[in-house]
This record gives sequence, structure tokens and C-alpha cells, in this order.
Amino acid sequence: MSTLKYFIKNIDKITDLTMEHIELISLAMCFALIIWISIGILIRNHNKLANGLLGVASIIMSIPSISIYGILVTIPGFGLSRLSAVFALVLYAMLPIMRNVYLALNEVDESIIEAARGMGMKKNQILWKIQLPLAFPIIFAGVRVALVMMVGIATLAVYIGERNLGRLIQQGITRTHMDMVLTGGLLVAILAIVVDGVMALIQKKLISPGLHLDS
Amino acid sequence: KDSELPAIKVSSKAWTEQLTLGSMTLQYLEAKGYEVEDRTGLGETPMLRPAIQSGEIDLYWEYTGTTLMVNMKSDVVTDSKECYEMVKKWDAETNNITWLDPANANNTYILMVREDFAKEKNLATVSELADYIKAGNEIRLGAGIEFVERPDGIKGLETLYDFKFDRDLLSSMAIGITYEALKNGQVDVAMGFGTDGRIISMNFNVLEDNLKFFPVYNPAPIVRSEILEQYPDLESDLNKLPALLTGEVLQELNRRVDVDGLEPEEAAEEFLRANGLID
Amino acid sequence: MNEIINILLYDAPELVLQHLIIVTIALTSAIFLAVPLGVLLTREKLKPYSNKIIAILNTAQGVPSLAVIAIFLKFLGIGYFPSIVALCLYGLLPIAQNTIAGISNIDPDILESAKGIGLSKNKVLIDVELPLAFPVIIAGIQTSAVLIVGTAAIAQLIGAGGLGKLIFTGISQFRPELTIIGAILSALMAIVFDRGLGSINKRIEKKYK
Amino acid sequence: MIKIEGVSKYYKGMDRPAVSKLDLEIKEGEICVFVGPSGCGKTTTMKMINRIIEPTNGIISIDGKNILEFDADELRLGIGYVIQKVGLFPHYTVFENIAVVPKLKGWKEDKVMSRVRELLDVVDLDPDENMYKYPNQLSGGQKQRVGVARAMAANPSVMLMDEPFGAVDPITRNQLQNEFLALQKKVKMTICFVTHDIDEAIKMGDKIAIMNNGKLVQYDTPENILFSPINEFVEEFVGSDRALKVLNLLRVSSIMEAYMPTIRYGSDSSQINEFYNNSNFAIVLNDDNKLQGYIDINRIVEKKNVEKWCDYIRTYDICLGIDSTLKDAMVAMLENDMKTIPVLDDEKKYIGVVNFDMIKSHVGREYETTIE
Amino acid sequence: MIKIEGVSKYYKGMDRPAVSKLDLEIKEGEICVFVGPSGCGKTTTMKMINRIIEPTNGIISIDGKNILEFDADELRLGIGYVIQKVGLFPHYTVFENIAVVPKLKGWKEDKVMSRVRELLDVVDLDPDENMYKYPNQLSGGQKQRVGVARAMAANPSVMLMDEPFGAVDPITRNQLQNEFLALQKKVKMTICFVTHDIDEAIKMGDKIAIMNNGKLVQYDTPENILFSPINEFVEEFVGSDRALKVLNLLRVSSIMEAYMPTIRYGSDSSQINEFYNNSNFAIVLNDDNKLQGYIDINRIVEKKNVEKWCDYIRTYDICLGIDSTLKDAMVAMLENDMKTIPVLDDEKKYIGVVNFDMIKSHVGREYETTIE
Ligand SMILES: Nc1ncnc2c1ncn2[C@@H]1O[C@H](COP(=O)(O)OP(=O)(O)OP(=O)(O)O)[C@@H](O)[C@H]1O
Ligand SMILES: Nc1ncnc2c1ncn2[C@@H]1O[C@H](COP(=O)(O)OP(=O)(O)OP(=O)(O)O)[C@@H](O)[C@H]1O
Ligand SMILES: [Mg+2]
Ligand SMILES: [Mg+2]
Repeated sequence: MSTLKYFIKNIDKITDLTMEHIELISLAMCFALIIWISIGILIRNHNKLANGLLGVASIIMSIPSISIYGILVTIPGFGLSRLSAVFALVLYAMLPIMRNVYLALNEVDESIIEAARGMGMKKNQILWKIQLPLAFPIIFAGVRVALVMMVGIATLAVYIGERNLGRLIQQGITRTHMDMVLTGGLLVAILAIVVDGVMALIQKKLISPGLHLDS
Repeated sequence: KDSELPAIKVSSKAWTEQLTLGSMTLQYLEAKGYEVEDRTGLGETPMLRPAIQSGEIDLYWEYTGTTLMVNMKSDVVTDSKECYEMVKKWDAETNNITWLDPANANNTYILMVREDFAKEKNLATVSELADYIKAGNEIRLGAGIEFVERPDGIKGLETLYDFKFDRDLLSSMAIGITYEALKNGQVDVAMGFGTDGRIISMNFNVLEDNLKFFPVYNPAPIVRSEILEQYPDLESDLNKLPALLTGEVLQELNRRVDVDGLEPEEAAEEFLRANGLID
Repeated sequence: MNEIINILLYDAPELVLQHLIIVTIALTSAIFLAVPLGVLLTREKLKPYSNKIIAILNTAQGVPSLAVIAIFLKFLGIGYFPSIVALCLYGLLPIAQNTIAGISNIDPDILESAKGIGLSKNKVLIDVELPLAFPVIIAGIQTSAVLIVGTAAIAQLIGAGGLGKLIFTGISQFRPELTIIGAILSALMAIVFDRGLGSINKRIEKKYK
Repeated sequence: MIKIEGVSKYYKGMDRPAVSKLDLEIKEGEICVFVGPSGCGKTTTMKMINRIIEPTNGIISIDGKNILEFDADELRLGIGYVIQKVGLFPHYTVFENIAVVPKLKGWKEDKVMSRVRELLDVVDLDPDENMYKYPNQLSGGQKQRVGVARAMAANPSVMLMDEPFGAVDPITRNQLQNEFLALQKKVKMTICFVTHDIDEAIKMGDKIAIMNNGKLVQYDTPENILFSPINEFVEEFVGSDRALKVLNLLRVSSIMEAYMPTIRYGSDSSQINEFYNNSNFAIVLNDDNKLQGYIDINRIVEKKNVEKWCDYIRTYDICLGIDSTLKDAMVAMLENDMKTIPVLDDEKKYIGVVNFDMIKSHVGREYETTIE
Repeated sequence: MIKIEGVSKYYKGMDRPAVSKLDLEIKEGEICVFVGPSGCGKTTTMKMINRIIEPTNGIISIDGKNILEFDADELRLGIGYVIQKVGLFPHYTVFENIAVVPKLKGWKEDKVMSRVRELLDVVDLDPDENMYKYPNQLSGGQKQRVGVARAMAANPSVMLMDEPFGAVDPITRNQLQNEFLALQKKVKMTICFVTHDIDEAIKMGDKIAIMNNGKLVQYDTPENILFSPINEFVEEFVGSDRALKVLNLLRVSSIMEAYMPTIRYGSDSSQINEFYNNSNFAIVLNDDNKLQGYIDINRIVEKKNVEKWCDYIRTYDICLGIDSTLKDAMVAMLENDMKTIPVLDDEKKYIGVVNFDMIKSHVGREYETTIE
């Protein structure tokens, strides 16, 4: 109850923090999509390279996010800037997005690609018209995972000066102000769910009905 | 005043007193008609220092002892005035940063115990605590991480008072959690800050630093000198604040936030209004 | 350099041990909670609710680790116990989800022939469903382990110690070497868990895949 | 004995029943083949017998006892089940797969082992070579064999086999069918066998149950199904060449006649003259009734060389055994351009001949008596 | 025309070639069926023709031009390809699937649309009902039809079809085969057709290429394959009843004889007496050669009722058309217990009869001339 009171009382500040949160994530997501999808596509036929990159990605994934921020902030040129926060988030998106692009492209039924080849489609046409659309559900699943993860990890970016919902949690902790912590935590959770829900809607719209009929 | 000039980027550390001071400065300057930008709660000293030196922020409240110990790596100075002059001179010369007037409050580290515990074990000073521990009693200490690591933290204290906390019984945790832990009886002695509002409301006794180990931590606004040149009135305007901030005032401000549940902004606004600095 | 060696020699072992203890206990309890939960949710009677329960767990997963730990502080105070509870909850979802996925992805023909042969429901679960779902369940445990190892760093904030101590000290003191050492050790631990569990899986899978 | 009385099955969300008012009795030791187009309810029927699916209405009983009175798992332990898609346990070796039920029944280890070896021999897989392979290491046909072996492991008296030979190439399939029939001759299980291939049904079934849209359309012996399909659906289903399919079911022993005159090798020429008035041909036999060949009496008489008639004996290129089918007989006639083919018994003794007229009138007669 | 010269294919890591020194020529407009046991190299051969796989050795040319001289994608655009596992694009509708190649070739939209409709009609799928379905909404057989339609979309002159009717039930399969043969009669594509079913091969092929272990064992017309298998492998592969299979290939028109005496309906009784000396039976015809029935002359003469002979005419229950196969003839004889069956032309005019002796000696003769 007191949490609700706190929420209502500080609605303006909270709205600001939420917007900042969304802004950070959107920015990071844009870069992540461009970078990791392209790389995923580029490495699709180079298994060794892919395995190497996936190894790197999973190592990055296993580094506690707070320490990535901590390290980035000491690197000249990154510092307390938003660049550090975005960079860290983009790094974390590497595994789910790049891996899913790579796997999904390679998992497209061999016989379908053979049919496409047999029909005279060029490599590029096969990539764009067949492989990517068919890989899309899996790629999208990866993007969703990355996005939800980002929503959570972004909260830790307050330790390097970002202002977002994580601030409610961090300050709530130092001030032992539980309503703040709860408000922050719940809002982040809700944001994660909403973002995921929106993505699910987009996914439904974008994916050929021929693909989700079997699920 | 002159819209050509850049906004003043006001920052602070990320805990109650700092947030309140930061917000107070912001609101005050804004009321005075300055163009300001809110960068409060940016981080701890290790982050704010480089930020103000590189011009990423323009102004925040720093404690004399902090600069002396952390940045100048000097020995402990327990005299307020001496300490202030040292850091002011150093910053002006090496970093082109100006220390404005200090407030007459000392937000130094303190060691706290629960009132009943103090009575029961008869503890009033750090020396008594040291003796108590040396007598073989087990004491659980809760402290923020930096207190464990900093030279003006545990290690120095132990050296001066000639005792040792049992490291197995030491928990480091987020600043602020120490109060909760002490209240809930999960630790026996907790590190705190001298001006924290919870000391009174949670019925803690502060152990007197009878050998004067802890340096003085007088808060004062520090500003990039360049900004002061651009805004000639800024120094005199800002110096009105430290004059009003005694230890009691700060502690009350902190209490309003940490105990009464006000937002730092609200507490700051209340203060400014009460003192007629804004309308 | 000397300092780094000092940290590695004197501080790190204890912190690693603390970290390891938190993670192991949290992970083990997560496994013992999540696998039965997943199994239950694939049983005929509960199947209809499995989506809802997973949705709830999903929500819980959306709460940032920092907040989870802070919230548990409220109820359970500071130290090991609340951290472990929080981390364990945090690790439930991937395991439960994979248990469900692993079991429901088993070829229905295999289940039918198991039933048709006369295996009782329990026998089918133990002799057929769990072994066949094992690789997927292990994959869930791997995810969970990595997640818990990484998140455990934050447990430091409520006094549980562990490698988070190095990391946070590094951050608050502006000593990146500490952060890096903490990060590397934590990452190493995550990788060891991941590979270790993975190799168990490989050994079993190799037999019949 | 399996008895199905008034059994129907409505699946949820389907507007018409998958199986509708089925009545059927399968005798002890018989193979009943369910056949019909895809989706007609064959698999559903089968699964109701071992209670994988519960019928909506009706009663199924085995050996006079309602299957609902059994504990479901116990019931299934006693019924061999070969699933449509094999369904081997991928994490078990061939040995472990086959041993599941015997182990559940608590057999001793060496008994299990010898049973597995025996079964692998039965389905023509080398035990030593295959016992410790995993299903993934087997070809489709080998998997199906293991599936059959697994179902038979604990000597069930009832077997349910859902398209057990579906996934194999025609040659292997034929081989598996023959092996299985030979085995069934020995062990006499009561078998429900599902297929959608009418030829397989004719070959395997003692009785054939033709289903369509969940209903039993005709339930009869293969002969009767072929000779007198009950309606157009069955007629179309068995195919326009059912007259030829029938040939596969009938054995020469049942139509063969011994009307051809015979003459003993080396007997004197007066016998030839005697024949000359009645017939042109004679079958020449040894003293112990072994076939020597045939003789064209016209030619000898023309050549005025009756004394040496034995020099004019011609041998047969091909003979039929007593178990040969009429189809074998036809093939022999066509390939060798022969009108009549002799039939020998198991000891190679002559017992008669078949010719096209005999086949034709036999098949035609059956049609006449059964049609209408 | 497709010419394969000395083509071999070694896959990496295999110790023996998947296809070994293949020489073969497929004439313009012919269907060449590749048949053989699983793994014999059929699919590999097919894929080398459209360069999905590059041969290790040898040359393949289409219409005299080495396929390596084409741009690979261009080459494939001109070759229809029906893949073994159908391989429809699941994210495209039926329409979009079929339209892929026409669109790649830059056809106008309305032309594409009308072509798709036309093709769906050809493969017997209602365009309106199915055009906007996704592959997941189709049954296995329907998918295969779409696969065939897709391959034919841009009027390729060459088609590669890898077990195109593999996944459908026998009834639908038969139907698809007939439709496809009817279509091929009109459009005359050059077709490589893979199957492992010898019956399908016999039915579909102008030529059959039997492969084993990567080698071409025999390449010939279906008749020659059946009559004179080159070795035991082929013999076993075509089956022991190949004499009966041959019947399916031969038409009554080729063996029918007009030797039976005919008599015109209503002609006077002196003609009957004339016949009486030579024959027992006569076919009775109308003035315009339409069949009236037959007459047993013995019976009339016996009954001393020659004047009224027309009252004794009996009608035939069954007749054959000129396109009927010998198998149809056999079935008719067996089902109706008839020795001879009349054959009529398209206008129902009588042109002759067939009987078992004719069939037998025709088949037997073929054997004699081709065997050895
Ligand atoms: N679990 C189910 N739920 C709903 N309908 C079902 C289910 N199983 C089968 N059906 C429907 O019941 C009917 C009969 O199915 P069944 O599997 O018995 O057919 P079948 O004769 O075995 O066919 P096939 O030859 O294809 O195996 C079909 O129309 C099928 O779609
Ligand atoms: N990509 C490949 N790499 C290695 N070996 C292969 C490959 N494709 C096929 N083979 C092998 O080459 C041989 C011929 O294969 P192919 O697919 O041409 O057989 P097929 O006659 O089409 O058989 P099926 O009837 O089973 O489709 C087989 O032994 C097969 O295992
Ligand atoms: Mg079925
Ligand atoms: Mg193939």
C-alpha cells in the first residue's frame, strides 16, 4: 500500500526514470540488432569462426554485469558516459542474438534449401527469401531474450551514473527505503513483461502464418 | 542569467545526504535564475572526481576529509580548518577547482551500537570497544565496502586503538544496509555516518572517537573555477548554503528523508523554503 | 602487480570459496525445486496450468536481480540466507522451463509404446521421460548456473560476501584491477559450471545420439 | 479371443466418431487384419484394445473378461504392442529395448538374455552384431524388426501391430511378412494387425476387417472379401484386379485334377495304342510315380515307331509343388508357354496337373456362388 | 536430351563412389525412371543433373551443351525439380510456392496467377480452396501435388522428380501417376524420375535405369527389363511374378486375332450349315459390325432348328476395348469364366478376340526371343 502511495507521489520522477530506461534500452537494442544480426549472417557458413565467437559471447555472458560496467567506466573514452552503458548492454545481447541468428540459419531444413537451389534461386535470394524468413521465429526469440535481459541489466547501469529505474532500487537500498526498491523492482519487471508482450505482438504480425500454424 | 552560458551541471553522490545537498543546490540555483542541469546521484568519489576534472560535471558537495585522504593521499588531519585549507589549496593549484565555504557539520565515519547493547556491555567509546574485543569477546561488525578498504577505515582504526576486528565476523554491505542490520541485531557494531538521521530514530549510540582517529569530513560545494569565472555571482550565492548547514540541521534533513520518508528533493525544498531561500 | 598477486593469494581464495558455497547451495536447491515442479507441470492434471505458472515465473525473472535481493532483505534480513533464497528463486525458471520443454518434446510415439508395453506411469517417468529429457534439463541447469554465478556478485550488497566484494570494491574505489579480477574469477566459475554440466550431458548423449 | 461389442469412440472436438458401433470377434490364434483408408479408425480401434484410449461406448473383452476389470498396466504387460511409428526407446540399446517387459515381469537375467537372442534370430537380426547398438544406429527396417521383437518379448498371447512393416522397402517387407507368418504358425498368437495395404491384408490375414469412416464395412476371410465384396467401397478398395489377387490365395492342391492319362515308363507299346483312341498326350511316370515327362502320342503313331516310344518322351521344364499358389501356376504357364503344368507332392511324386481352364472355371465358379 | 557420360561421384569420407562411371542418354520427351535399392545413388545422379552436386568425374550435357557451360542458377531455372522430401517453403502459401520460379523469371502478375490456377487444376487441387493455404494445412499427398505443380510452374523442358509420389497412400498415388502420365502425353517434358518401387517404374517409364551400388545395372524399356533381366539382381528386383507384370504393359490390340468365324445377324440358315463343318462357335455381328453375341452351332444343329438360329444367340457379359491391357483381359476371363473375350474398337465395332492361349504364347514367345 505504502508502495502505491510512494508511486503516486513520485509519479513524475518515476516517469522520467522509466523513459530514460526505455531510451537506453532502445539505443542499445538498435546497435545490438544491427551488429549481431549482420555478424550472425556473416558467420553462418563458417563454423569454426562461429564457434569461436559464440565462445567469446558466452564468456561475456558469464561475466557479472556489474563488473562489466565497473571495467568500462575506467576505460578512457567510455567513462561515466551513456556510451559505457550502451556498450555493456550491446555486449550482453551478443550471445542471444548472434547465436540465434547463426543457429536458426543453419537449422533451416536442408531439403527446403535444396528445393530453393534446385529452382534456380541465387544465394542471396535464398538468404533473404527463404532462410531469413524461416529463421525469423528463432531470431526473434533471441531478440526477445536479449531485450528482457537488457531491461534487467540496465538497472545496474546506475552504478556508472545512468539515471533509470535502477536508481530507485539502488537508492532504495542505501536509504533502506523498501517502497522505493519495490517500486523500482516491480516497474522493471512490468517493463520487461510489457516489452516482451509488445515483441510477441510484433512477432505475430511479422511471422508468416505458415510458420506458427504447427505450434 | 546570460543564456549564452552553458548550464551548470550539478552532481552528487548517491546517498541521502548527498542527494539532498545536490537537490538543494539545484533548486536554489534554479530559483536564482541560473540555468542548471541535474546530474545528481552520479556515483561515488572515484567517479565524481574524474568527472569534475574533465568538465563532465561542474559542481558537487565534497567532504574535506575525503579529498584529503582519497585524492591527496595525505595523512589524517583532525583539525577542520587546517584540513580545509589544505584541500582548497591543493585543488586550486592542481585541478583548477574551487572549494567554497565549508558547512559546520562533520559527516565522518562513526561506529554505532544499539542503545541496549551499549548499556549492557558498558560501551561508550571506541577504546572501550577495543578493550571489550581484546578481552576475547566476539563482535560482529557491519560496514560499507569502502570503509573496509580505505586507509581511514578499519585498518587505521585498528592500528591506532590497537585491536583487531575478527574478519570472519565482518560483513561488508551496501551503505545504508548497515543501519538495518544493526537494528535487526544481525551485527553488533555498525559503521555509519555522523550526520545520518537514523542514528537517533533507531536508538543507536555513537561510540566516541576518543583518540580522534577519524578525519574531519566537512561538506563544501566544490566548483570548477572556470564556471565561477563565467558566473561572477555564483560564489557568493552558493556560500549562503554552507552557512546554514550545521551538524544538527544536516542530521535533521537526513532524518526527514530516511525516517520520515520524504524525498531528498522535498526535504531540500522544505529547508530552502524555511530559510527563505526560495518562495 | 604485487598488489594483484596479494589479492589473488590472500583475498581471492576465501571469496571464491564463499561465492562457490552460495552458488552451489542456491543451484542445488533450485534443481531440487524446479525439476519436480517441471515434472508436475507436465502431468496430465496440471498441464493446463503449466503456461500460467511459467508466466508467473517469467515475471519473477523480469525483476532485476538487484531488486530481488533487496526485496528479500526486507523479509529475511542480510547475509547468506536471503541471498541464497533469492538466487535460488532466480535460478528456478530456466530449469523448470527446460524440464517442461524436455519432457513435452519427447516423441509421443515413444511414450505411447512405453505405455503400450505396460510400463506404469512412474516407470514411464523414471525410465523414459526423465532420461530422454535429461539433455534439455541439463541445458536449463547450465543456464541457471551461469545466471546464479553472475548474479551472486550482487549478493555482496546485502553482506553475503563472495566475489562481488572484489567487484564492488573495485567500482567504489576506482580500482579496475579489482573489478577485473573479480569478473574474471566469476566468469571462470561460470564457465567451469557450464562446461562441467555440459560434459556430463555429452557423455550421456554420445551414447545414443 | 478378443471380443469388441458396440464400441464407439468420440474424440473431443470431433463432430463424427472416430470409431462407430464396432462389433467384432477375433478368434484365439487368428490374425485379424484391419484395413482401410487413412483416418478410418484403425489405430483408434487398436489402441482401445490395450486401453491406451478408452472407448466412449461399448465393451471390449479378452478371453471373456472385460478389459476394464484388468489393471491397465497389467493388461498391457500381457499384450504385445507394435506401434505405427516403431517408438523404440532411443536411450536404450536393442537389448535393453527388447528386455523391458521381461525385466518388468521379473525374469532372471540369463533367461532375459537368451530370450532376446532368440527373438533377434526370429526377426533375422544377428544378435551379436546388433544387440548393443542404439536405435539410431539401425536402419528403418531394422528398427521395425526390433519393434516386433520387443512386442513379442514376454510371449504375449495377444499382439497389436499397427502397420508394423510400414517403413520398409518392398523387398524387406515381403521377407518380414514371410518370417512373421512362419513364426505365427508355431506360436499361434491372437493378432490384430493394422495396414492400409490391401495386398498385405490378404497375405497376412485369417480375417480381414475393412473399415471406412469409423465403421466396419466388411469382416470376412480374404477369399470372401475378394470374391464377394459387400459394396462398391470394398470393391474399389480391393482393386480391379482382385481376380488376380485371388490367385495368390488359392493353392493348386485345391483345384488340381488327375484327369490326364498316365503311362508307366518302359511299359509295352500296346498301351500306347490303347491311348491313341482317347487322347493325344500322356504323362510318363516311373515305377515309384516320379515324373518322367510327357509324350505326344500323335507323333509316335505317325512315325510308326510305337515300339520305341520311350525315345519320344519330353521332359517338363517346370513343375509346381503342392503348396504353390494359382498365381505361381499362371506365372509358370506364361513364362514357359505351357498349357498344363504338372503338380508334384513333397516327395516329388506326380499327383496331377493344372491348366488355365481349371483355374478359370474354379475362380469363375467361386464368383458365381458368392456374388449376388 | 540429357546425356550422362562417364559420371562418377565420390562423397568425402566414403570409401566407395556413390555413383560410378554412369553412361546414359535420356531422349527428348521421354521419361527415364531410376530405380534401385535405397542408397544405390539415384538421388545423387539426379542432383548432378541440376548441379546441386558436382560430379567428381564425367560430363553431363543437356541438348548437347555441357551443363558446366550454363550459369548454375540459370540452368536450374530451366529445370523443374521435385525433391524427395517435397521441401515446400512453409512460410509461403501454395500460391506463393508455385509462383516462385515464374516470378524469378519476371512474369507478369496475371500470367503468374493464371498459370498457378492452371497447374493446381492439373494436379487436381481446387485452386480457390487451396491457393492461400500454407503447406502445414495440407495433407502429405496434397503437399506432393503442390511440389509437382511448383516444379512445372515455368514450363521447364526438363524435370527431375525424386520419389515425387513417395509419401502418399497407394490409391492417391495411382491417381497421381495417371494424371501425370496424361499430362506428360500433352506437354512432353524430358523427365528423370526416381523411385524405389519397381511397379511405379514399369508404369511410368519409357526407359528404366536399374541401379545398384552406384552402378547402372540395366538401362532399357520396361518390357525388356521384364522379359530379359540382365542378371540375377535385376531378376530378383523386378520380382518373381514379372510374367504377370508384363501383362500390364501389353495391350490386347497387339495380340488380338480375328480368326473366329463371324456370321451376320439375320443371314439365312445355309451359312450355319457351312460353319458346322469347321467350327462350333461363331461371333454374330450386325450389319455395321457391331457385336450381337455368339452362337453355339452344335446346339442348334442338334435341336434341328437351324431356321430360327437367331433365337439361340447369346450375348457377352463383358468386352474389352482396344486399349485394354492383357491384365484386363485375364481378369475378365477369370471373373466371368470365359475362354475368349471379344475386343471392340472405339466405335464399339468388333475387331477380334483374345484368349488365354494367345496371351500365353505371346508372352512365352517374347521370353524365348529375349532370354539367352
Ligand atoms: N487424439 C485425437 N484427437 C482427435 N482426433 C483424433 C485423434 N486421434 C485420431 N483422431 C481422428 O480420428 C480419426 C481416426 O484416426 P485413426 O488414427 O484411428 O486413423 P487410422 O485409420 O489409424 O489412419 P492411418 O492409416 O492414417 O494411421 C481420424 O479422423 C483422426 O483425425
Ligand atoms: N552428402 C553426402 N555425403 C556423404 N555420403 C552421401 C551423401 N549423400 C548421399 N551419400 C551416400 O551416397 C550413397 C547414395 O546416396 P543417394 O542419396 O544417391 O541414394 P538413393 O538411391 O537416392 O537412396 P534412397 O532411395 O534412400 O533415397 C548412399 O550410400 C549415401 O549414404
Ligand atoms: Mg493409424
Ligand atoms: Mg534418394
